[in-house]
Amino acid sequence: MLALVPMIELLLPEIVLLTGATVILLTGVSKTLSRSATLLAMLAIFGALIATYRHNNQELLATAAASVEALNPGFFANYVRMIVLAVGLLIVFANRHVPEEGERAEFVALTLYSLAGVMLVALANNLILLFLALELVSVPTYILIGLSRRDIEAQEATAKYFFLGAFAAAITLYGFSFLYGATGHLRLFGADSISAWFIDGGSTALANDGMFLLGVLLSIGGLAFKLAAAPFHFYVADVYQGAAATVTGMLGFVPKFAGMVAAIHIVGLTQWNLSGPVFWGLWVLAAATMTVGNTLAFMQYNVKRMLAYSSVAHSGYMLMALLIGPGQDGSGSAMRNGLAAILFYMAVYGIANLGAFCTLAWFRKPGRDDAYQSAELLEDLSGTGRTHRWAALALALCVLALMGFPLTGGFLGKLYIFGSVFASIGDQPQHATALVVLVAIGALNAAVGAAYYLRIIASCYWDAPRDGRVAPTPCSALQAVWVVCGMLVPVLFFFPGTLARNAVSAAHDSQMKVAAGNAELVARADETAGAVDIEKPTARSATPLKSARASD
Amino acid sequence: MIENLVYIVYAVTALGAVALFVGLPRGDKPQRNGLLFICMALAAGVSYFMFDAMLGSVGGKVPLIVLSLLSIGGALRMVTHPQPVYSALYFIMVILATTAILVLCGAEFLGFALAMVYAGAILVTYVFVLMLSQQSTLHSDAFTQGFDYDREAREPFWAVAAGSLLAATVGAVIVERDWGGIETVAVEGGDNTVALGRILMTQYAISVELAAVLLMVAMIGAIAVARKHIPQAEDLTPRRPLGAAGREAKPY
Amino acid sequence: MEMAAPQVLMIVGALLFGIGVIGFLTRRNMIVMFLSTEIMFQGVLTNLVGMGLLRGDLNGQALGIFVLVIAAVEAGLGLAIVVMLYRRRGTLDADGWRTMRG
Amino acid sequence: METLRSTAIWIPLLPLIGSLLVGAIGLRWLKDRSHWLVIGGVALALVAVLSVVSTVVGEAGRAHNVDAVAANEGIELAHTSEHDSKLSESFTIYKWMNMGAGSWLDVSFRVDQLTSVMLLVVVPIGFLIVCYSVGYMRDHHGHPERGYERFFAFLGLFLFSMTVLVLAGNFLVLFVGWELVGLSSFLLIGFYYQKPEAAKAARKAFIVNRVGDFGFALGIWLIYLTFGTLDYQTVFDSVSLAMRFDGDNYAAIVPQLQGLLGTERVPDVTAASALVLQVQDRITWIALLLFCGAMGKSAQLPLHVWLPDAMEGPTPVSALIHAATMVTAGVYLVARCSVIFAASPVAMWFVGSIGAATALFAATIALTQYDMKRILAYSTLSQLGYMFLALGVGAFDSAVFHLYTHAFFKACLFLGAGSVMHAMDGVIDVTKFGGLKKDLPITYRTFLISSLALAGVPLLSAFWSKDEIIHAALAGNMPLLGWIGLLTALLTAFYTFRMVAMAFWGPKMLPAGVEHAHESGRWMTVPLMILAVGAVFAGYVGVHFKSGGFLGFLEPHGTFHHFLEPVFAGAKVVLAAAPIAHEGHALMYWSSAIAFLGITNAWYFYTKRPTIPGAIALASGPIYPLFKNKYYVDEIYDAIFVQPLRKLGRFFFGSDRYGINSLLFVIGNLPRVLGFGLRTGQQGAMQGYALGMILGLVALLWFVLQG
Repeated sequence: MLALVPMIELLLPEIVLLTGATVILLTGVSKTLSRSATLLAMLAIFGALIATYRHNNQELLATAAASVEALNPGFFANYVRMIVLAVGLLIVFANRHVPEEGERAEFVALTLYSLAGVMLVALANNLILLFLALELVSVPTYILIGLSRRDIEAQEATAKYFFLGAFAAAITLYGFSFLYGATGHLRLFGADSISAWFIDGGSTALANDGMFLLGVLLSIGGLAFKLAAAPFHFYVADVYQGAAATVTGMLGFVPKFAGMVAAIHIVGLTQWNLSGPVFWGLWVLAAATMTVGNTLAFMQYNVKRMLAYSSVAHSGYMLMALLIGPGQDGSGSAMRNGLAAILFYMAVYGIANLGAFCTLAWFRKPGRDDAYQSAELLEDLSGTGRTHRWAALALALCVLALMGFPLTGGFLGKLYIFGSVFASIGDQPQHATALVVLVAIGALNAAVGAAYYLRIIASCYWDAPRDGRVAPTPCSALQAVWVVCGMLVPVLFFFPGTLARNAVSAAHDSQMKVAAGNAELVARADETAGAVDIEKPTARSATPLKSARASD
Repeated sequence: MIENLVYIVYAVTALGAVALFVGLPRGDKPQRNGLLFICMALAAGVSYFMFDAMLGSVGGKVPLIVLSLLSIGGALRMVTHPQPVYSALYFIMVILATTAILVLCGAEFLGFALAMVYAGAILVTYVFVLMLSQQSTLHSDAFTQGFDYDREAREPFWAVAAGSLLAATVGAVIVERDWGGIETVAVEGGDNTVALGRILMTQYAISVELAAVLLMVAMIGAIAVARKHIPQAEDLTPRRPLGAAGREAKPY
Repeated sequence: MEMAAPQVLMIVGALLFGIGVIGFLTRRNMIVMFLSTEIMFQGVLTNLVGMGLLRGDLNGQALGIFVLVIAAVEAGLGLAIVVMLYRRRGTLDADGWRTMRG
Repeated sequence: METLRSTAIWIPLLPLIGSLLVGAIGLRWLKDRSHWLVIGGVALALVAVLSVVSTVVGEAGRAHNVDAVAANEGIELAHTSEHDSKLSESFTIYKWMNMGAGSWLDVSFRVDQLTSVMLLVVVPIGFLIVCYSVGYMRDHHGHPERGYERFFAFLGLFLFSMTVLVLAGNFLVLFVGWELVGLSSFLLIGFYYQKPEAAKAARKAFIVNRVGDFGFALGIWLIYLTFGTLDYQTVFDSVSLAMRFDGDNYAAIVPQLQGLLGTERVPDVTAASALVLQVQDRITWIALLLFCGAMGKSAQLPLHVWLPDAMEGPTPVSALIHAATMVTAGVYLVARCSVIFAASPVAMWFVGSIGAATALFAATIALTQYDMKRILAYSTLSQLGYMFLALGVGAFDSAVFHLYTHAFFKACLFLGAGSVMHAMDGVIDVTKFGGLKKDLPITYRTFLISSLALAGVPLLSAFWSKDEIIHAALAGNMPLLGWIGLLTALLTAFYTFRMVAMAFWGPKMLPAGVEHAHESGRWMTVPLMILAVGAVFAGYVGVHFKSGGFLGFLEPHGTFHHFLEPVFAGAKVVLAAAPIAHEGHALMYWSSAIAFLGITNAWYFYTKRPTIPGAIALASGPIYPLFKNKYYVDEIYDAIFVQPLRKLGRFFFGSDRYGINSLLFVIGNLPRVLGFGLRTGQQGAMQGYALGMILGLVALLWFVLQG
């Protein structure tokens, strides 16, 4: 039956956020009320944060989760919620100046809907909810692009993003239908689920069952659109260029995070047993994504497009760690656990990316009819190191973080990603060569990346300032956001402890979810076999993953 | 039977691909109707044979096969018809055929919902927009001359190749899969609509709620987008030359 | 029904999906492109019902309902966007929207 | 310990805060008041240092008492470093990075006796020099120079970096501090970046240090590979355990070995021996690689070329960084890792030889230079050589003692030179002026006192420390090093007083354009006087008073050495060396005589008979130009490395211009080539993009499903 109370309990942060968004929509009826939209959004986000904090209570989760099968609560979801809400707060502030007077309520509310979507993606434990949550992420973003600017480029961006998004959604859905068809389940983890089916069918099932593989690949393909990964990356630069810069900062983070989380779910269905074809599929995807992103960014003269293609490259790096999954021991540090590396990287990337776009938005081109036309070309930035030294410093810090330079959090992110791939070389001797080649490709790409990122810094600091090129946008909220981002970037280098620890426990938690399903399955198999053994379940609950593997 | 089916699937997709390629609108060039007709007939024949082989000794299989052919044929015609309004009509044909198939297979609720949502609501809107857009033939800009775009397919070869390869790959996987021991089971719970309602309101209750949120978001979005003040016909010629955005200067 | 009917539905679904893809890629009228994505969704729907038939449960049909919902959502929003684009350019040609590239 | 921890954190933090504030608001609001923030920060840090040091002294005394009680009661303690385990513990400031299951790389500090000594050198001298800079960085009318606030921000940054280096509790933090001092040194040498020589010198220092740091980083990496940790005490304990291992004490040591060598099972004797042998092999490499870093930072022989050029920076910088503090970081490193070095005879021999060679080599060059700052720079090289010599013969405490005394008189000398330079309007060549004794009385007196100290005149600070080093070398197994030390002492006295004679004695002479010389202001003279007092009395902490004849009532190896004893106890155990007997009063007479000989000779040559040096230079044939041109090291580098590379490059460029060159062009432009290719896919049409998506997807499906 419908377990209403635990459901509300588990979904409280999302409910708070969605309620807040709806209230903000209602304030749109009056002009005076709609001025408070940002404030209300802040309240909603803080409310959701508090509700999330309550969720760190494991007992509460365990009792509630037992009765709601559709949800997948735990540290993983909480980590995603925390990061999304924290960056979301920055996004709301950064976009304060973007909407026109009459559209503010809709704009802010849609932003909140999108954030709630990401949180639901992390929570979803069946394909239906996962897909709806993914749509909840992307549908508001289509509209936000259209609302953010009035000129023809924004509309072109809307058109491209929307049509291609619908197209990719159909592909994802087709993949989901095959996942269902091949396994007979819609549930992701736990008993009677796709991952349990995978264990039940043995690890050889992946190689043999083309339909399951088809499901995984089509789903990943569709999600690659959200990730902006290799064959689905085409739209990125055009859409990023067309949207207002701060909305672009959001586009670089929110859909990508949702896609990444969903990809972790989907690839997790294979129990991270990537011995077979999925390994090669992801390998090619990661290598191609990095290379395509970096080489295309290398060619750009427009900073927005450059950062857009660089975000493709970042997806490539993260896919590299996705290939590793939780690593052999499934715990330990972000240096061994690919998932933890991804989760850490995503947070740092989100902040650095948002900061970079916010400084771009702050450097407004004067003399354009569109009030919110941000600096775009490299030459717009020339000499800003001297004329707007703090904003240029924030931009430089964020760009250095994207580059992965030491003294910025981005360095640790790259270190974790590459470290986890290195660590798994020893664990997967059959793929050692492939992984070494992948790391080499990654290193070359990082070098290419450094070349074009440095061009941004060079034009800030080495070129002479030009008259009348840029003027600061009169928005203190936007300024506050880039100040915060610029400060967070080095802070995350010096104090990565909390974030990294949470990322590790989140990754561990998502791993335990898989393992718990396995343990349940094994226990049930024992039950049916009539084997009553008291020792076995305790041993399994200690190291459920290994025992599940051993039982294959 | 099974091993031959793969090749039959390939043959059907290949024939369908040729038919599509030939049938797609080519601007002022004359359409090769003869070839199109032959391919369509062949494809229909082979698919009939294929479906027949798949269904084996099932009784009353003819309506299912005919409806399937109708829906596929309708889809083909929808894609190839040079006039959008006719495309919309063929789309209705696909919807109705699919509805009939679904009802035939026991998914009554889904079938009727499909007919209502698509044929009843969405399509009316489409046609409305189409009519709206076709009334004014005055607009014309640097990119398009009138409505040529309906009569000229884009990249027909590569598109047909990609689409048919995708369909062939998927079809091959479907046909080749060893369904080992899983039997077709009649859906339990008696009445389809009641059973579906129950599962939606219990197991997928959160999803239903979320769908409601999603519909509201779409509605709000549609209103906001439609309300947005946009300078009309502000500049029909682009502000910058084509491709300028990425190439205004050398990257170095 | 016996075992083979699901396969028919899946094949029909695959063909519909492929045709939808081709339509999306070739037709330059944005409305027709949209109809093509709807055809793709039809393919998914048919596929799902076939799978559900095979599995003998209603999960497939449940997902199908939500496919319909998503289709409706995207249709509603898409039409609004198409109207907006049409107001700007006076044409439904998708190829008209290609000022940004490179 | 908790108070120690909470106080120690503020020592680097306060100068950093001052520096950051100056950097943030200096240019706009503080302007010529910028120094106050940094002075305030450093002064507070000084208070913190004093508090920390007094805690350490108390703690050490307590440990000593415990030791004494234990000795009285006949309890045997395993080895000395365990007595004060509290002081040798590192405390974690925060966990920095997760390095594998359950292990973290921490940012940790360690405050022990050695750290206290280094802090007592760095922070007080830093404070005095910051004060001095307030006067120095202005013209005669009191207007600050361009970049005034930048200078103080950099000084604060340097003090932050140096204290981090000194306080580090593991090799990672040490390395961070190491790189940070390199960075701030680079910024400060290049402070006058408009001057091409300054920019070039900054680059040179940076690049030469990179060479050393590369070895250093490799050494740290090797430490991590070998011991699985970077924490000082764990590494040192492991080394001393590994060195004490033999078949007999296997049973006693094996439980400890287990944890150290990361073996899961208890190894048998042969396996354990093999492991230990492997570790012992690696220790030599670790020591040599670490010494690479020390050679770069402390400008030892092959890597010394950057230090004389670094004198292009402002004089306070030369005094603080390139004489008193940063260049001694190498000495500190070797002293800190004394256990590792003591475990490797090869490394010890190498350190001692390099030190002795540098001492002699630099002193001979100093004989012939005319630029006061350069003479002092070579003198610094030479004194650093002494310190390494001491380290090499195992007299770690003497090396640190010399480091400590040297800081005072060398800083005073540099600041005196700066004062002269300030008065002479930037001219520093001693041939251009002379007889400044009357005009610059305070500068002259302080300079003279420090020169006497440097020359090794009895009862002044360097006398004690230098004498100890020579004594230890003569008593050790490499007596040759001791003789080199004695010879260098003679040269030191000579070149020091050559400089004094030329600058201050004799007839008065001023460079063109300078009307008359002004004594510097209070900001500059007060630090000079304080440092001069230090130059006289600093040595007495290392002296043991007792009754006896002339010089007999004073004996080296005093409080200072007892204080440091626990730090080097581990090394002494590993070296198995008997404590060096300090009974050689005869040596004291000898070295006093040598100092006076050098000083009187210089006085005679350069004030009484100024023609003699020229005659000697002429008579010496090729030797004088050899010294004068710094043994042609720069030229040799140029000839050996730069020119052949250039020629080789020209050769390749000439012959393979169209082969290799175009290949390189293609490789270098690969991203661009690839980019042009991929960019053709970005045609802007959404259906084109969709086509690309589907083609990519189909290719992926085929690749995975068929492959």
